[in-house]
Amino acid sequence: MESLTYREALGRALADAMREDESVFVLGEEVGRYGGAYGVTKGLIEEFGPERLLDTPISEAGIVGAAVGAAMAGMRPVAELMYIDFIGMTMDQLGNQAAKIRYMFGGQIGVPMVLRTQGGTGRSAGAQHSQSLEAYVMHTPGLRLAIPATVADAYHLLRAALTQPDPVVFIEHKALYAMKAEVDLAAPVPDWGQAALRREGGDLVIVSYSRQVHYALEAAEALAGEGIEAAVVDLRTLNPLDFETIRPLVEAAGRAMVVSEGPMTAGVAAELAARISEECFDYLEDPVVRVAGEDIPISVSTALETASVPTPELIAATARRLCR
Amino acid sequence: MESLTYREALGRALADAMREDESVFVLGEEVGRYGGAYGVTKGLIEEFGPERLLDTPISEAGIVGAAVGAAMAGMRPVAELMYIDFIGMTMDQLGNQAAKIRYMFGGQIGVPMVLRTQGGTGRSAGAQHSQSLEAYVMHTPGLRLAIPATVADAYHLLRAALTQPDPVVFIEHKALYAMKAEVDLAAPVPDWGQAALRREGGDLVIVSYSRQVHYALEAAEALAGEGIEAAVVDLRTLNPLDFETIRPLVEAAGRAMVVSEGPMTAGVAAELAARISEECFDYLEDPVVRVAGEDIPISVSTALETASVPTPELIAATARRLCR
Amino acid sequence: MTRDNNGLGDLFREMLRIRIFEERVGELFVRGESAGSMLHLSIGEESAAVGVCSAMKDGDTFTTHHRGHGIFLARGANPDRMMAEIAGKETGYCGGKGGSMHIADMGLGHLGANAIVGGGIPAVVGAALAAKRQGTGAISVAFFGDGAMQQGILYEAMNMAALWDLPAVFVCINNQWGMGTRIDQATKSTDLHVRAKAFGLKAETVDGLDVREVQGAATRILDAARVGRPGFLAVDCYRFYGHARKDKSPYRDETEEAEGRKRDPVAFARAALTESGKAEAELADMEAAIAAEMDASIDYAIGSDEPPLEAMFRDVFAPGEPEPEPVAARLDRVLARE
Amino acid sequence: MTRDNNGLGDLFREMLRIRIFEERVGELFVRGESAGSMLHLSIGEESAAVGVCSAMKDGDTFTTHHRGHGIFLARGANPDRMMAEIAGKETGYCGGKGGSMHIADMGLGHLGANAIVGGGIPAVVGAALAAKRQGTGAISVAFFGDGAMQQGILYEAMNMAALWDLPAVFVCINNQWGMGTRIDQATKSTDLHVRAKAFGLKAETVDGLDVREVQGAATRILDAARVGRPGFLAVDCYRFYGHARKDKSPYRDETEEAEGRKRDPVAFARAALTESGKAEAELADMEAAIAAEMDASIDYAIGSDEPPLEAMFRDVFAPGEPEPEPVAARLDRVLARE
Ligand SMILES: Cc1ncc(C[n+]2csc(CCOP(=O)(O)OP(=O)(O)O)c2C)c(N)n1
Ligand SMILES: Cc1ncc(C[n+]2csc(CCOP(=O)(O)OP(=O)(O)O)c2C)c(N)n1
Ligand SMILES: [Mg+2]
Ligand SMILES: [Mg+2]
Repeated sequence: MESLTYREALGRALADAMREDESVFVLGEEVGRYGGAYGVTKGLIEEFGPERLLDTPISEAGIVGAAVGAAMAGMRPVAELMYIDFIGMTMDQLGNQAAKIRYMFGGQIGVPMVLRTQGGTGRSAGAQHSQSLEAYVMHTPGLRLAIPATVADAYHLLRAALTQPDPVVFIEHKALYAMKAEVDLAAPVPDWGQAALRREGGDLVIVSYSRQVHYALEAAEALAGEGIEAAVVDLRTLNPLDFETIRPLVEAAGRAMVVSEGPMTAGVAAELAARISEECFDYLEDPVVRVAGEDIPISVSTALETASVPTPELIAATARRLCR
Repeated sequence: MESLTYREALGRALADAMREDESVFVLGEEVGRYGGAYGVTKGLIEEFGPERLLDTPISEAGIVGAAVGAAMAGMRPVAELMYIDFIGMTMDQLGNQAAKIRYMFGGQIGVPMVLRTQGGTGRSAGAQHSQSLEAYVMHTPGLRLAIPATVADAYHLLRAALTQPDPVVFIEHKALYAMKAEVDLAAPVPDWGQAALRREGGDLVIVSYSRQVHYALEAAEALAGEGIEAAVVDLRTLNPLDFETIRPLVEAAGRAMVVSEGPMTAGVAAELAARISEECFDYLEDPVVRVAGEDIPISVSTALETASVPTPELIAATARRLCR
Repeated sequence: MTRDNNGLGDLFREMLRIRIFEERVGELFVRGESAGSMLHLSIGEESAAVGVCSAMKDGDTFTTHHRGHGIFLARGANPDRMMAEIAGKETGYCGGKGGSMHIADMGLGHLGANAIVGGGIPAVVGAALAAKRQGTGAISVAFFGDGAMQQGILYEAMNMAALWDLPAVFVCINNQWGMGTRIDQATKSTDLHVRAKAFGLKAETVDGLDVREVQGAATRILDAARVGRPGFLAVDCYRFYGHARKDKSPYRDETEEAEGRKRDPVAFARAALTESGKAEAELADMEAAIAAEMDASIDYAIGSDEPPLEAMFRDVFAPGEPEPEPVAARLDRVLARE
Repeated sequence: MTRDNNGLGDLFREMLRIRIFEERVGELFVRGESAGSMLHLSIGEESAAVGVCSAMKDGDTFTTHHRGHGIFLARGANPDRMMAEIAGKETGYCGGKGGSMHIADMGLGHLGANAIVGGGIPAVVGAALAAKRQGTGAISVAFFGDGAMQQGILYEAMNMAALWDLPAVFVCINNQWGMGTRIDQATKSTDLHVRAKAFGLKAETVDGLDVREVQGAATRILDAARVGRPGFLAVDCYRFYGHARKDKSPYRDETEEAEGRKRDPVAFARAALTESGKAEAELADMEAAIAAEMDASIDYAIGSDEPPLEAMFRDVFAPGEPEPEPVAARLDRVLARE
């Protein structure tokens, strides 16, 4: 067992992968000398040098495009997008190139790249540095999507992402970097594409991912004191989506809530709610409830920022009303 | 009554708006001398000149950014994105700038621009020229989204879009341009943000938009011959979303199907299905069914292209099984 | 504030206001009263802001980047409302929604600061197009850092400005660093104005040490833009402190930093004024007055309220338009079934 | 096909193959056998394809744009498999999924054509980076049109290539038009290589009339790239016909078009060969042989099958990986409830 932060676990995953596989390299803004805007790659340049921790100009589209080309030419690039909010500049390279190359070219070649980025609220960083844009990625055929909630997953999902034959968007949460946990990096982990049941409970199934898993667990603790037992599923990857873990739980409980920090409309919560509603229809006693981010930009004001996304209190209060 | 194509109705809307409002102008690739890649602006440059039909370089991000600035400075730009597939290059200007400016700046100013574009399959145009990406827009707070299915709406929705105080993405369907209809442009039209009930029917409610409305109507015709009466709702705008038209119909019928050409996962169909499932839960006899585009890129092969998105046959077959 | 910019005294006062304001922003952060820590101080870059803005006129519009406090002040911003915005307060320019990186004021032609490197650049193309069509005689100026020279959108915007002979100007404040990346680590072509020239713009690079030089170059470039010849100006200066408030620039060489800080446009102007006979007492008075003004802005910010929660759903769309439905309202309805 | 490119005869033969292939593509469309009408013929641009490709070596990689048939042929593509792909058939290079605008072949280093103007450009930065790291000695070449000179991504890519001394080359095939927009209607700076120079690349413009000139310039630029000095080459030529198969270029001046078509690199090379003593009969034989080869490619394409429907869900992800679930399968499950 080791005590690591989410940030450290990510850095360790990159280091271990680079040690094992010469073709792995990291590129992005401030990934080298600076050590990453959130410190994930701190210290790596000392061991791996500036070629494998490649500092780039501020050229997001170019960075992703370069990663695509490098991946096609036999490397395993890990491109870093400093904030997922900048994905708008890269969506052509990501959605029209990386995601479609294998298909358009009839399966001749894949694009085994990882795009590491981070999202979410929590730093009063304002409307262009606080978004949760995973739905854009989930909606794009051809992209895998991993989104770790725990320290162990920060490590294991990133290692797994680095073995995928297809492009993986890997979304960290800025509010989790300092989270610390005791982890056994050698312990068996769920397979890539398999959700983790973080808490059992027969009254309600809460399906979530990333930071909201912790909020859901916090809510579930509070609910347990009131006699409501909520299961909490951490999806870990949104593509592939592990519905087979969700199904039996919902069928048994008859109630489900999905929790996502991203804006509600046409987002990940919509997909999960639609999926559960259609697949578990005959077992549902109540509608599947969506607790998600508001359909508004995020304010820099801490008060408004906090109120713009789900909180443990909102999750618990909603669960109470649902299970009443 | 006049007989117009969808293409002509769009051009007419632009011309009428430009005649009435000096601040309206069109900018985009090939909108002037060429008359638009799909001919929508054909002939307009003769009346309005090259300043109001402004041909631009191939600079999608710059075009949208210029429209943002022009809108803030008191103009009403209609920017054209030749294919919605190119939205990936503009998502920063669209999603981080146009969509958020009013909010970030505390309501000081809006961005009254229209981004006209077109999407969808039907021309064997391949993976980067055939997409239905409306979900990206619908998921972005701050953007309005109009998506006309009929010739009359091609005119009226575009006119209405040009009076909105906020950015509107206006998505045409490439397979509808040649569609002709008798229209009375002066007849009363549903308000902006109001859906249209295109067909009544008590057994099933089909909720759709754009070209799929026609497919749904075609399916409904076939079903009627078999004793199944399906209502068909044309949403017209996805933001605002008119749920109040849908609700009573679904409550009465007890069954709903949503039909969208966009990829199923985390798309518009997911939002609609989730919404109906949660809001009409107690009235539903069957799960809300999603008939949507496959989660795959679109092939240039006509056979694969056609099979990648819903067809009238699939809609009808699904309805039959649902209502059996 | 008088907008008489002919004399160095005025230019100096403007620069000093920026310097002291930025110091107070740092203080706001230290006191835990700023909204977050993403505060980018423009200390060392005052001549760029003041020199260029002194060549601007009423009615001109502009966009800025994440390090734009100084530019906005030089265009006449009210420090109270700026500081309140930086604190995320209701009385700020944007009601506390925007913050340091999204300050704007339509009255002063400020079309907005931007947290996206390069994000605010193309808007000036549209604003200049509008000015040209409307015949207002105004120009539109985009301010950005050297880091944005590597963003493709800049070239799309410059190309359009040149193509359409727009009254647009692109001002690159080259403080030599973009976060931990020195300009020569971001590009081989550090002679920045050459790129703009290649796109057909009237382009210069000017040393930011002497604000009068900046004013001169800016006047040449902006005046040309006013008659339809778009321009580009790079102002060479140095980022005195860290990238954002928490950064201590460990990646920078100490001697380089020491040398860089010697290139202080405020100190240079002060020395020039003293040399030309300005009394020390007069300068000290000016400093004291500005310090008092800026201290007051901190008090104003701290004394102001957070925006009310009801403000949250406002301004997504225009007043009176259908608003996004709050999650709580949806939940109320969905959970209302018995 | 011999890859001996020293003599004009070989260069001519390559150009002629492109010319005749493109004519056959037009025929495929007219016969209603192409997949769609988005067919962009490179007639008039043969010297760019052949001249540059003759300076490339085995192992080099490249990306092309929507008008890339000629380039691919010049790099050794099989016309049968190309034509089949253009017809959307299973036997095509991409199994009928890609089509004219998305043809690729890893064996020949073709990292893909692109339907996004500028979309394929930055991939060569990555491919060149890989080649440099792997020490293969290969270069990577991006081919694109003059329209792409106005896409920001080009400048991001060129800047990175220069910064990292990559074996990358950017080739702009300047056929004077981007759809209905003449180059001077898209930019004020029509001297295209100047822009690349401003980013630190070795850059030239060459007239495409004489393929030997193109070959010479390409050799200079590509050889420099091979030793770490990235380059840019603009090849001036003329788009003989419409933008895509259906376009008749009504926006072009007839005299301009007539003049443009006089700048025919195939005719020019033919005349030069004749002048230097090549027998007419020999040339006619060559033409006949190529015509037969290209006719056969049409037959091959038409005789091939459409991809089977099962192919639809393949290749979204790698074989053996979890595939997207077909809508029909989902519906089957959801509707299976009794
Ligand atoms: C599109 C985008 N990429 C990256 C960032 C993160 N970032 C913020 S400021 C900055 C450095 C900018 O350098 P420069 O343009 O020189 O401005 P300076 O900070 O020196 O004023 C970076 C990388 C961002 N905000 N937006
Ligand atoms: C990003 C993008 N914008 C617009 C288009 C539509 N389009 C296809 S080709 C073309 C003109 C391209 O001109 P140029 O680059 O000169 O290439 P050419 O067609 O002359 O070979 C345009 C505008 C596109 N395919 N992709
Ligand atoms: Mg800088
Ligand atoms: Mg061209």
